[in-house]
Amino acid sequence: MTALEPGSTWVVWLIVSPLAAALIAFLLPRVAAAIALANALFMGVAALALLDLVTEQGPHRYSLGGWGAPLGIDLYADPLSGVLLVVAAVVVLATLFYSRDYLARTAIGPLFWPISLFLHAALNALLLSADAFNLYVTLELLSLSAVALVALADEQRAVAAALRYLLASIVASLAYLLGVALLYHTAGVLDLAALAERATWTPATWAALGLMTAGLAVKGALFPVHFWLPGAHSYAPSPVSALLSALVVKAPFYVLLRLWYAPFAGAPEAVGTLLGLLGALAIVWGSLQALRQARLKLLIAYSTVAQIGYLFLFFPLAQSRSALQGVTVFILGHALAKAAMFLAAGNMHKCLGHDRIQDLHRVARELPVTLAAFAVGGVCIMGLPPSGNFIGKWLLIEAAFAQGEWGWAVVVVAGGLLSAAYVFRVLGHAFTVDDKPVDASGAPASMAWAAFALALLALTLGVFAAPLIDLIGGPGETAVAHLSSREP
Amino acid sequence: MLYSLAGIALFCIALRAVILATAPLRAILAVNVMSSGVFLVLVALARRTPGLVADPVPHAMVITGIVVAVSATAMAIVLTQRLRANVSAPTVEDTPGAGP
Amino acid sequence: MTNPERDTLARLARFGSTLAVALVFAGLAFAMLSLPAEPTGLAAAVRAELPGTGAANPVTAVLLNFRGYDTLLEIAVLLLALLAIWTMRRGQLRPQRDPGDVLESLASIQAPVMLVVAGYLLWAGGSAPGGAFQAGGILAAAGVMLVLAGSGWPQRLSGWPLRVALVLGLSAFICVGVAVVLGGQEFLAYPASGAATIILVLEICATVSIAVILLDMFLSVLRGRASRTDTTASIDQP
Amino acid sequence: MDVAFLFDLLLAALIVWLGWRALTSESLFRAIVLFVAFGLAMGLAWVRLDAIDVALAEVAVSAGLTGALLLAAFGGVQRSGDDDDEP
Repeated sequence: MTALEPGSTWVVWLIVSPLAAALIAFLLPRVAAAIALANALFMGVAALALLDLVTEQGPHRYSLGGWGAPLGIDLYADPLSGVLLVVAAVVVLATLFYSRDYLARTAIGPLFWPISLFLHAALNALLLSADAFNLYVTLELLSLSAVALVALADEQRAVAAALRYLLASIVASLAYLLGVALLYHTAGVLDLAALAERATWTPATWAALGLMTAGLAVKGALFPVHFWLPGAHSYAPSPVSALLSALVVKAPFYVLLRLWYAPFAGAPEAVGTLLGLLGALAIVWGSLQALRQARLKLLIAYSTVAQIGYLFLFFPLAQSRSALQGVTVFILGHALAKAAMFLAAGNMHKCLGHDRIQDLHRVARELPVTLAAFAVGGVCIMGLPPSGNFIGKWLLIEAAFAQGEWGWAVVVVAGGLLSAAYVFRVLGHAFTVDDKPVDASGAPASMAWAAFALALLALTLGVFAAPLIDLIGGPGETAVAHLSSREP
Repeated sequence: MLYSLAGIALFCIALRAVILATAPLRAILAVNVMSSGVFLVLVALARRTPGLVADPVPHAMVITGIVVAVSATAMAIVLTQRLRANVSAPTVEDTPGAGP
Repeated sequence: MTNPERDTLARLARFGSTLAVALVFAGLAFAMLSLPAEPTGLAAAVRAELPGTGAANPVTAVLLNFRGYDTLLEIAVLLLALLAIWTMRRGQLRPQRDPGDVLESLASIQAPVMLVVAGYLLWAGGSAPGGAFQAGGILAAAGVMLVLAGSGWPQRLSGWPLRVALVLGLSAFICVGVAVVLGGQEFLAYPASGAATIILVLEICATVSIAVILLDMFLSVLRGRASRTDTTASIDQP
Repeated sequence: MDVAFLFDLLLAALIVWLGWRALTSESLFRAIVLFVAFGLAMGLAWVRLDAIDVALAEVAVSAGLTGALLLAAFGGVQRSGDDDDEP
């Protein structure tokens, strides 16, 4: 066995540390919150170190058990997984910081901490996995921890939403697993890169493409199979909504992206176009539904349905490099902005006792920082500069023009206008002056500032975007460049 | 090959059942049958040609899958019980997903 | 909506879903029948590397060594599911109704037999079929039998002993993995000389955790049954 | 057609039939019992496929424990009596 380069064990710590922290947080409930926060900080450091490593040395493989693919399981890190690990750590850190004060105002017990740590472990493991079956296990760990967190809001509709989410996600996982079975019996391996080398376009590969794409579309809430998302994301406790909308729902898309570059590279254009069309419909449908909602958290949840649509515009535009760059920056921007909006909404809910949009009158006076966080997050969702979402959309439009398919560019712009409509609808109510007696019970500053910090990061993401974009499209992405050049 | 065909038959029957199910326990039964179907495909395809030796990798994947399935089943059952136990909670104020 | 309309809709849904799954079945069957006849897979590779794994049973070698990382995550899934169930658990566990002499005497004979079988499976798992999951499953089933027969002792497992038993499997995996990394090898890469011992220790720890987690899931469902009040429930939206 | 093939054919048909019955049976209790029987038949199929490890896991965990969980949950359903009225 070869000696390891120094520093290359970061991939291991990114997975083991949250798991170990979950065990400690379970055994010692008193220090659970501290353990979880310490772990989130460490995850930020480890993710940055890993990103630095893959930027310097290129994509990085790690053979668990020392066997190496295809017999063993490999972990794989490149700039794409690196930046997503960083943003996951940032969102989790802010959300858990917020949760300390949030949970004190609810009946939710200390088991929140180990479960959220399992969720973080699942997310990191998924982002680093290079093995089709291992991805199935990480998807299950992720879904089950997400469902568990939704069910923490112990009311009828949250429990019903959690059950619906669980059943949808089991069925989706099984479709994915059946696809894995077909791929394994076609190519005889499970490692994604090895699959890419050996897979040929037989009917079994076609069936696997259909099954796995369908399963991941359900898990990733692509229109029209997003039915489980609005309930699960809006009735969950607010920090959970933030984690789910910002991070968890992106994970299936990430898996699909990886498959698109590995075993399914060279899938016919029609499949990409279909996914893009569903994405476009998601943007329109989700935005229109968001406009109709009476409750703030449901509005934000439908906004997520719409924003997921943008991610799937990647598939028809996959030929040009700026599509991958655009969609990556978009994921980062949406993760930060959407987490900020859900945390802000949770703050309003806790202070006002409700989240009815038309009764948000006093928010501007009572909760200025919270409202600022929501407004800045909303501006990012609209895609105004200098937000990351703006850069992401810009790159997607660029990709559309590069391929001469300006129709997708129209969708991107129209979606921005629709999102402006629903964000301003909320802000309009929030800035209304009202003479009702002022309720003195403010939110703790920690909750407002956690949301605001995320919103500020989302807004200024565009400023840091240039080096980020170079990372994703640059020489570091050799594997992607290599695999995507394998056209039939 | 017989068993893999039986596997996809189970997958399809259970898929239909889970789409049409209204009672949670029925849906839970259906996803369990569905997972059995997938497992059957996973193992049986390794023996699609007579005389092949058993491949231990799908066996291990199925054992992993069985444990994941029982975890999810237990969670779903307890969620169902919570759903039945909560009566005081608010009801249909604004149902998500109910389109115009 | 009036009833006839509803019936028509239900019939349409039935017909549509039947048609859709029939198409899915046809597609999948065609895909499967068109698979190449020659063997694919990792069976040969597993056989070639088997001597260095510390397990003579290839399935155990895959579960605990080649793909031990999957197994680690899978035990995490089990534990997570139990924690999720704990957050939803209400009510007290009531003693079971009088089980009757037959069940009681059956359980008193069967439980020790199952214990022996589980021990054998665990021990034999290295070389013959069996291992942690099978042994854990059978132990949990023995516990279920005892509970149903009215024995109280499975329920007496609580507090710290319970928590330690629950985390034993996952902690053992993590400790072994980290120890190896600190020794300069890849995560979960066991030294060939000690592999058999390491696998046995991991299997014992995993068996305990799996058995206790599965049993506690069952007890939680029994408890949920006791605390229930009547209401109709549906996974459909109202 | 040899005996082994005939046996496999019958067993595969039995599995599909039991799965079908478990999902369409009107009584939920019968559906669960059929599901347990289905699990046992699956165990036999694993033996025929030379997957003894899987057979043991299936019988202990899938048929045994999942069946026990479902039956325990059924005990709760039965008292509210709202689960038995669909075809």
